[in-house]
Amino acid sequence: MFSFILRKLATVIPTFIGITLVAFALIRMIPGDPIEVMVGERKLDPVMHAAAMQRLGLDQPLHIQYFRYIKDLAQGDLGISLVTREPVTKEFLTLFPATVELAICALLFAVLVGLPAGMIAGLKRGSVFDHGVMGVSMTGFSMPIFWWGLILIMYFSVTLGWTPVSGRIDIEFDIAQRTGFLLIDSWLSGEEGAFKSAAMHLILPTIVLGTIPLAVIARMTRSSMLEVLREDYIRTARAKGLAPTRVVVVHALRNALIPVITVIGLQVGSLLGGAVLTETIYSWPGIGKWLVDSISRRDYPVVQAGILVSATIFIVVNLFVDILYGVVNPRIRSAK
Amino acid sequence: MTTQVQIADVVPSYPSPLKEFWQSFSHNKGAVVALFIFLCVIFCGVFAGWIAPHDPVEQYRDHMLTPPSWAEGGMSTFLLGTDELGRDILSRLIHGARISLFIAFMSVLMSLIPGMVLGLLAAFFPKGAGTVIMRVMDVMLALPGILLAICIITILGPGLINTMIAIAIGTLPSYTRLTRAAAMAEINKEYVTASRVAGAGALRLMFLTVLPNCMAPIIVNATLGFSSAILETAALGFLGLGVQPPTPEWGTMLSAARDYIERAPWVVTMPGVTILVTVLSINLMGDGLRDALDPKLKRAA
Amino acid sequence: MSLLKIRNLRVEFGSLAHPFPAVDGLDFDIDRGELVGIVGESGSGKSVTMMALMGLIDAPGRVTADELVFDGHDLLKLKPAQRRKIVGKDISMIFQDALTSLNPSYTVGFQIKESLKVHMGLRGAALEKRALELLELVEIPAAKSRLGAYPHQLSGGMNQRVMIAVAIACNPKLLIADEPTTALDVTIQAQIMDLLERLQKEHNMGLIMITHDLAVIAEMAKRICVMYAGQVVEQAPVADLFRAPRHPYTQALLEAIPEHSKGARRLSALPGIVPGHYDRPKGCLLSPRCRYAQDKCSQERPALLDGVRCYYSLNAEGESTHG
Amino acid sequence: MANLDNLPPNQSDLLVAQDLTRHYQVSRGFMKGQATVKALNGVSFTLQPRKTLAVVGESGCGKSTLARQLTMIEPATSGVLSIEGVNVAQANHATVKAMRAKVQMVFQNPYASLNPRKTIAATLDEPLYINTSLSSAERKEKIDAIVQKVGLRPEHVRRYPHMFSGGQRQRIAIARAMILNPRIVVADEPVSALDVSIQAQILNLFMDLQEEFGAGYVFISHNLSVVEHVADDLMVMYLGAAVEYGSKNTIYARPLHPYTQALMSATPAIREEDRRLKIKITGELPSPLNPPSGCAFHKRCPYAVERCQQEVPLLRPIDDRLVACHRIEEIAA
Repeated sequence: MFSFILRKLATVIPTFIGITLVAFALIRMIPGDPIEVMVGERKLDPVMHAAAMQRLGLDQPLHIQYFRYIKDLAQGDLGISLVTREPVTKEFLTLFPATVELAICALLFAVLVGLPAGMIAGLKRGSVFDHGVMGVSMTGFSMPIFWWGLILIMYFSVTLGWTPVSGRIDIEFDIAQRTGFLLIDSWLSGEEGAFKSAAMHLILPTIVLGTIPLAVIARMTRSSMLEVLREDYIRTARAKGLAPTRVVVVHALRNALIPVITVIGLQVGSLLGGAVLTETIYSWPGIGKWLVDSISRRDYPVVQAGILVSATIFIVVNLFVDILYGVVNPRIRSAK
Repeated sequence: MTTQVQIADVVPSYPSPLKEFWQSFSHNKGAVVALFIFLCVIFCGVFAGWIAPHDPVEQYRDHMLTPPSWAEGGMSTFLLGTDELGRDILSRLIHGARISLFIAFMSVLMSLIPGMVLGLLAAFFPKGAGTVIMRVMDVMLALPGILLAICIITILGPGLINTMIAIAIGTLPSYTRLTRAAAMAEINKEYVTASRVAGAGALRLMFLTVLPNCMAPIIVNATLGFSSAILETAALGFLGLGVQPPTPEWGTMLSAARDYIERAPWVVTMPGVTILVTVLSINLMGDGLRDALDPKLKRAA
Repeated sequence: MSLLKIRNLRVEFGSLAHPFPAVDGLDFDIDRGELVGIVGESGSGKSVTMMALMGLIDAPGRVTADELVFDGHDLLKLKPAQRRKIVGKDISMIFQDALTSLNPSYTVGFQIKESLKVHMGLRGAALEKRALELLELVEIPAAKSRLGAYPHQLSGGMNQRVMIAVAIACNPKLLIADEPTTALDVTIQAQIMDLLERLQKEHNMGLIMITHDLAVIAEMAKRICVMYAGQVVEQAPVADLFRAPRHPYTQALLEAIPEHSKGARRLSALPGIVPGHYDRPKGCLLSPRCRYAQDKCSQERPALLDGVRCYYSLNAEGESTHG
Repeated sequence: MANLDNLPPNQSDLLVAQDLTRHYQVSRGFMKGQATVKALNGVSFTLQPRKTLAVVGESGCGKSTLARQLTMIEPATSGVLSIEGVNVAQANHATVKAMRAKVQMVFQNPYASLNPRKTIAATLDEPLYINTSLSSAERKEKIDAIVQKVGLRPEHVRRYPHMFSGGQRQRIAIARAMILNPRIVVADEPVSALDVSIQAQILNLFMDLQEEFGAGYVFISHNLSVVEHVADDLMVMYLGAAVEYGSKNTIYARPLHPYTQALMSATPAIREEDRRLKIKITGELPSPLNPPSGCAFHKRCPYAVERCQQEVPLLRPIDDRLVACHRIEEIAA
């Protein structure tokens, strides 16, 4: 098992190096040099330009610049925002929990609904329930989620007035940041109504962000279930005289979940992408919105950091999923 | 030689592959309906100039935010109402179809072909080129679709062509991986060895022997890629990074409509429903295609 | 009274309007402690028959029979839960491909113990002891350490031994072996055959050996049952059948084996192929391929009379009795 | 009759293999380095026109690797493989290309060996298109001719493989192998996936075509009764090396190597008189990744002594054949 984990870690290293290269190259590939980009429309004196280049180390050969970039990264330095003049890392740390909170809720929603729905649909193939689940998940899968978000706002917030339109919590609450997760912080704060407000703010974004992963997980679980039920070892289990529930729960489910786990891992990518849209619609102060805002402000160090961080999260989560995959699947673990 | 005649006689007749395909495909009723809808969308896109009742960018300043014709205050000239600048929504949607379909088609083509070639190379030369290609794909895959598109648009700037490129690059890894996986599954089959014994060279093996047998999953993936390209185009338009106004693009239309969500819900509803219906019909078609093309599922049926 | 009695078993697939009978009016008996071989080429319905007996045919497949009596119980009349008390305990089955027939996610030990827990109610040390005993019974070396192994860590022969251990865990009265050695190498096949024969004798089990290899049956079984296109075409003691086959199909099958044509350049071949879904003949199912076929054969289907399903069954000299 | 004193090669020999060896490098897992699998470990034999050499053995014996060598899909690690006097063991691309048409192959699984997306005509056309300069009309003529020879009708060539039964597909596969009129046909378990009655049809076809075209066959099989029917010479292999090699009649009359004996006694027979003395061999086939020391068979051999664990036995002549066994004199006596 230990060597299995080591092996997996080793495969991730080149990918990570590739990601740093992309992030590093990003700023340098934008037409014009970074200094021009920073000062924007204003004219710049060539002497000041050269000084600025030197100050930022941009006059060095590319590989030196890259190693410097990696060295800074290793120390947790993601650069300075052009707009706020604050370290990007600091800003990132205040925004990151908001995105994680939303993503976790959305993933939980997707898994808790999608997995059982897909499983039952697979077991009751051809039934009304099966057709219902497949129809709904196909629609969910085809949903433009930015529009879905607007529709939900239109109905639940504007027409019914049940849920707030945007933000993480009503402004009347001033919650001290402890964990960064507002659900927990508001709970800890003891302020009356704070937790409820935070929860209400979460509902719509969770649904919107969770829709596509839910659809994908439901479809995948169903087809995986169908495939496993055709396997020879299911025939063996039935030939042993086991009860149908035992055949499904003990023999089919475990094997059916193996490919679903991979799909859940890959959905983290779609969550990160979806967060950009969801956070924009609901003015959710997370890294997705931060990224989009920074692009329109041409705050390139922030974009660079955002991309690096998103990719890293994706890689780490999928590394974790790979290892989990080995835990549930004995064949993978010992494979060469 | 009596055996010869008898053996020949027991070969049953079969329908042509095309007919067989249509039989399987039309078995899936949803897919047939979806195909019809999709053909309508294509028709609208191709003949937008003739069908659309108005010019998509002309602003009828006297009729800003007119509701759809069936609602109170609606006008029959503006069937689906007008937007905040008084432009006819229906005409914009029809012209938008052309843009969405064009971008989606081009981006699929631009990622499908290189993706197939790279995937085949990776499968046939797993030691050298294959490792490099797959590592690069891993890096690209680590940036989820829309983020990679954002990353590319940051470099290239927004616009129609750049949207196409961004989406194409974003979906390239999926074609590469898929082709590689399919080719790897085929490559050790006896018929490929048979071709090698017959003297087939690497190019012939790759494109004439192996590739046709990998097409089923690739075609299915391409239809899915087509629908997700439409979604992504719209998403980029919505974020203001895609096709720029006043070009009538579905996502851009939604982006502008956000502010009128309370006063004029139709401005939000119409483009969204159009996107949903188009994407849904393509995805349903993809399901039908998979049922018809994937022999594994055929056997199970 | 026989251990298993099947009368007029029919298994249909396909739509109700165009059913395809995979098994078509099959009669079969086996006694306690008897070893019967069933031979037939692919598509002859031999596996489907046994799947029907085990209750493993799912909708849209349909199973009907006048009688399907095992050990005094009419299986088709039992409730599923009652039937499961018999299946896996008193009747058990092993399959061709042992590796895919074992669950890849569980250890060998788990899969053996499962039957013991469900059917025998064994727990704790007794369970552990019996599982180990079973692995030793099927001659798996280093049995103790193998309990914790996964199927993919074992060879094909070892997996088949594990399958056998699972099947005999509850001392079944009837064991069905469906091509148990087809996927194995010759030397391993011989070992597995010996093992099955020994276990059958020691436990006085009924054993139904399904195979397409006539030679395997010739060496093991006392009685043999030849199937063609879903029907039993001939049934006889092994010695009689190989000495003087009475059905033209059996004769053709025996002649097609290279051993029969020793020294000859050409083999005697049965032309054509087994009828499929759409080309089932109206009369005798063999009639299009049969060298003795008469007009009557293509009009009406013969019944199984005195162990042979043929209007003009062959005499001791291997000649047809028509005309 | 097998050419026992292999050196120098006889002029009439179609195919001569001398010490043919193929090793593979296999990764043993993370940070464990590579292992060498000796899939084919010094095999020598000859084949004459119109003769059939049967290669017999169980999984892991190197049969399939041998087929890949003979058909020039892979170069040999070392040794000589000469086809009509041309050594192709490590031949360059041009030589291989020139020799391609002389060796063709029939595969085990007729369901996998035909390209499902190609019509029969396209499948049969490929070898002609690549290896000859015939016009398309001439090629078509050839295709029609061969299709009739293998017992199918010319109009069948427009169909796809899934429209045929297993036996018919194997006929098509044989047609593809024969269409270039090869000097050598390698058949890798060509009937093991077929039913007995179909197997007889296909074996007859093989024999008929050999009579007509005069090709030499290398017939790889694990089924000893099929081999007895088709073979002239016989080579029994175990873990990448020959253990017994000679004419079929000699070996079937009196198998000498303990493994050959074990194989023959493990093969079930219908007739009482064909059932040989049962030699029980225990244990499993060894993994090629981790072969036993000395004689590869010693762990399962009832005659094994200490010497067998240490020394690899060489093939040496005894009783009109070659056998690789230290104790063969005692066993033969």
